[in-house]
Amino acid sequence: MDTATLGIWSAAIMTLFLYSYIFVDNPFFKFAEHAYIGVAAAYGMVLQIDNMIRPTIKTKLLVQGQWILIIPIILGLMIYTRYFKSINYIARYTVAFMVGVGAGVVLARDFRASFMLQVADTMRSVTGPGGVENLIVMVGVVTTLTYFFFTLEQKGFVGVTAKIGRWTMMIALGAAFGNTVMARVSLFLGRVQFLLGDWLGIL
Amino acid sequence: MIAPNQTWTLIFEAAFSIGLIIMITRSRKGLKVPAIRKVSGLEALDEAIGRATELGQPVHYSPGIGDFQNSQTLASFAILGYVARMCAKYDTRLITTNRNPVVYSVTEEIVHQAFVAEGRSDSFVADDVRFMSDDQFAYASGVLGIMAREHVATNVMMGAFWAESLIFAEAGAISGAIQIAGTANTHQIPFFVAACDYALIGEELYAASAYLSKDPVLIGNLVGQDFGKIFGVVIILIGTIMATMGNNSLSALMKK
Amino acid sequence: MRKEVPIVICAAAALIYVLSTFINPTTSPFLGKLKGDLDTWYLLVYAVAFAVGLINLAQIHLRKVTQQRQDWQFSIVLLGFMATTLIFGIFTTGKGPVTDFLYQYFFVNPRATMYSILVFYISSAAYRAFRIKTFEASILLVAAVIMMLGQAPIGEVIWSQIPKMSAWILNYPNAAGMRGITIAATLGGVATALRIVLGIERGHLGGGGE
Amino acid sequence: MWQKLQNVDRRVIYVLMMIVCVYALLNPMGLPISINETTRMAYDKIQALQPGDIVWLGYEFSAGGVPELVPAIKATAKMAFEKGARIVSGTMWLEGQNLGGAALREMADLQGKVYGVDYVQIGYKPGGQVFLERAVDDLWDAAVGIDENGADLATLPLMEEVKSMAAFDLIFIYCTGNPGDKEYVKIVGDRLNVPICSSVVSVSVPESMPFVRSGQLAGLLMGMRGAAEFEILAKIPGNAVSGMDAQSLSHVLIIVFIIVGNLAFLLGGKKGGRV
Repeated sequence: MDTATLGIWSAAIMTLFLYSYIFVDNPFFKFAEHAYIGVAAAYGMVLQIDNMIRPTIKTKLLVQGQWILIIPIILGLMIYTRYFKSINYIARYTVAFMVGVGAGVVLARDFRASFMLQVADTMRSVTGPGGVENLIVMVGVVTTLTYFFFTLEQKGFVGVTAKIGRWTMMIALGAAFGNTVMARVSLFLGRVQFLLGDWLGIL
Repeated sequence: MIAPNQTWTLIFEAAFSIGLIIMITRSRKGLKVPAIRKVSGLEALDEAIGRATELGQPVHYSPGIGDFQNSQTLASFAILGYVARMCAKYDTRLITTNRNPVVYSVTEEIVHQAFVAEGRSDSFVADDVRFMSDDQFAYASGVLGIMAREHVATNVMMGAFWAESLIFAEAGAISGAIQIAGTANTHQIPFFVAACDYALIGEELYAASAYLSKDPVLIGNLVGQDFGKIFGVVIILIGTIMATMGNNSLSALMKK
Repeated sequence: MRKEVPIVICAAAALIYVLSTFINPTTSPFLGKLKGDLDTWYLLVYAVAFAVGLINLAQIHLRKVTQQRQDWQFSIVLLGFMATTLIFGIFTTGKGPVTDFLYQYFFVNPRATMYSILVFYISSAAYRAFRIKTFEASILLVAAVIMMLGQAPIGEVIWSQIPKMSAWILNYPNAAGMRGITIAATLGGVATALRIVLGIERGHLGGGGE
Repeated sequence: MWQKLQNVDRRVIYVLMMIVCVYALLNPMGLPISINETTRMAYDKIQALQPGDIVWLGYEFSAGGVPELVPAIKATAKMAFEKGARIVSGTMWLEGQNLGGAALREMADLQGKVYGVDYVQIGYKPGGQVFLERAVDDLWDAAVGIDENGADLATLPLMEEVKSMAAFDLIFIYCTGNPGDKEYVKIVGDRLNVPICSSVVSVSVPESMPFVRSGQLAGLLMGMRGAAEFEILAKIPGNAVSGMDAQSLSHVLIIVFIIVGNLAFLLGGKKGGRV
């Protein structure tokens, strides 16, 4: 048996083991689950080493002499102080840096893409070709926003608007659900084609 | 001076931020804060944890699979803090699973501190805060295992979820857990709505910290968010009227 | 000190990021470069800190084995696969024959399989959840059914207008609802990030709020 | 009886689902598939190719996209080769080359096309958007001078004509997410006057549609359905076409579940189930 055949057999068996969970949790699933997590967790680490750590040390530090990168390396290493009780507070510096950049990214990026552009694109003429659709989108957006008022009582006008907003959201959510079915069936068909085609050679 | 295409974003975002800060300082001074409307998913949280306590079975918490650059992950930490304190108070086991190793180190700290704060640091079990794998579906397979084997009574999922949302939620539903989930990832909301007992939709996730803590400062913040939405509604209406009259300048301005 | 330093680090990182986004790089090339640097730093810190997760996973399963807790045999499986992938991966990089084999057949394939399990869960969720209990639930159901019919060729066979209806729903009411949710959530997200930068919310540092 | 039906064991549903999908794949019924307008637009772009024109194929997807996108790659490659066009491919996604490359090779072999002369695969190049930005000006530099097997681009005659993305007469990409068509439209479309067609997984359709309406995408294949339409147009009915029958049956099956569930709910005392 060559490696490719061995591989396809392993993959097929893993596939069947994993599917067995949908009937009941069982030792076969447990095996596949543990094997998969083991490989995935370690492979994630290998990718970090290959793509970030090795090139940084080999090229950026030793060849290009970007010694400033020592700072993030130390910042990253600080997280391991969590295993030493007396200095474990230092691990928070790593977290603080990552949360800081994260919050910065949210503040710098999200507002334009998901507020400004979305609001701007809602402002369209409600007459002429496509006018009715533009009106529907506009009303849908405005009423949905009303649903999210937290400190206004949802009574009277606000209440009615919020209710329409909820209906709009229900259409949106239902449509998104229905639209996803096809993609999920496609994934399964891909697996069936693997099992029946690549493995058993029936297809 | 200002980067191209960012001028108006900066003006609008700065105005919104200043509004938020004003509301925070107002509520700090002790000015009256309004009541917040009911969010049934959050209201059910205590009861759901209580159920786990009664049954003597664990609560599972997932902060989603986003990293720190996703505001939903940041919002999830406050909810985890609350859930962990409740669990510590009632001596209920809490299993927290993670996909991102650094997020894992944060959630472990949060849960640990919550147990300390409730004077139960001895019942904190380090093995119950777990990193699974940074691969989305390896993480999902691990959660499937936990749902089936640990007899999870209450499943709380708050944060940024992608395709694994329904895997978690169905596995939870099958194992009979009471489930409360929240995400702002629009494509996944329908699955939480369909498969969970309570679902927080979009911004409700971000309102959770104010709602759970009843902290006037955070509620003040929420008022600021409401002003932001009112502003959004008003400007959409104005822009639409202008566009209908053939003037697209407001829309063009915001895209700039 | 222990409390303040992290808050300062956090606020400084956020501030630099925000400034470098909004200030024109031609005005301040230094800031422009700093942003790129910060992106790299973030990835590098993450890469270096990554092993925290692996250590946790190994600890849990080692303890399971040594204490012979339930299912400890499977922990050996996990540790074995993890160690093999890691050792070969480090010495031969991710492209070595052993790592590549594990990657192709014990990672890519199980991944696709776990992903595809959704086909079953989406069916059972639809069966259980789509009941015409309330008006809202009925809207949800009708939209979903029209969508499903419109996607597959069978919809056209039933009635030629169904694909058009589903496309219309997807492009307008669906777009409107999703956009409303997105706009509101963005405000919530920005407010959350702002609270963190201002040090009002410090859940991530292990403490509660103020 | 209705009471029971309200809470059918989920495993019954799973088994039926499996049976339906496998059955449909093994016994294609050949339900008619009409050609969508956006698919037709993409098809027209390929038909407009002249002998000697050069097409870029971007495999911007991960394993989850295979069933919906690989059939489209095959159909595109077949039609483009038949028009006498030449193809250069590449990807910003780690797994992209592994998943998409074989499809192009298969179609090239079928028509006796020669590697290096009629087609080149430059393979996976890291950097995401940054790669794309660089490739618009200098593809050689962006590809660090080598193809997927590490061969020097200078040894491949076709690459003599392809110094940058401006050399292409058509860009066809296959996407599961970011970076994907959004980035191509933003980076390549803004700067070069090359038609871009995209084939996306069905979940991404709502995000890609606006680009079609604004004219930034010259054609769009929507999910497995779009791929099936393309297979029909290319006259190589394959996995996507046979998948469509399975799609139809499985969709109907789910709708039947919903109907049964509701009948049971209405007739059986309105218990069970939840919203």
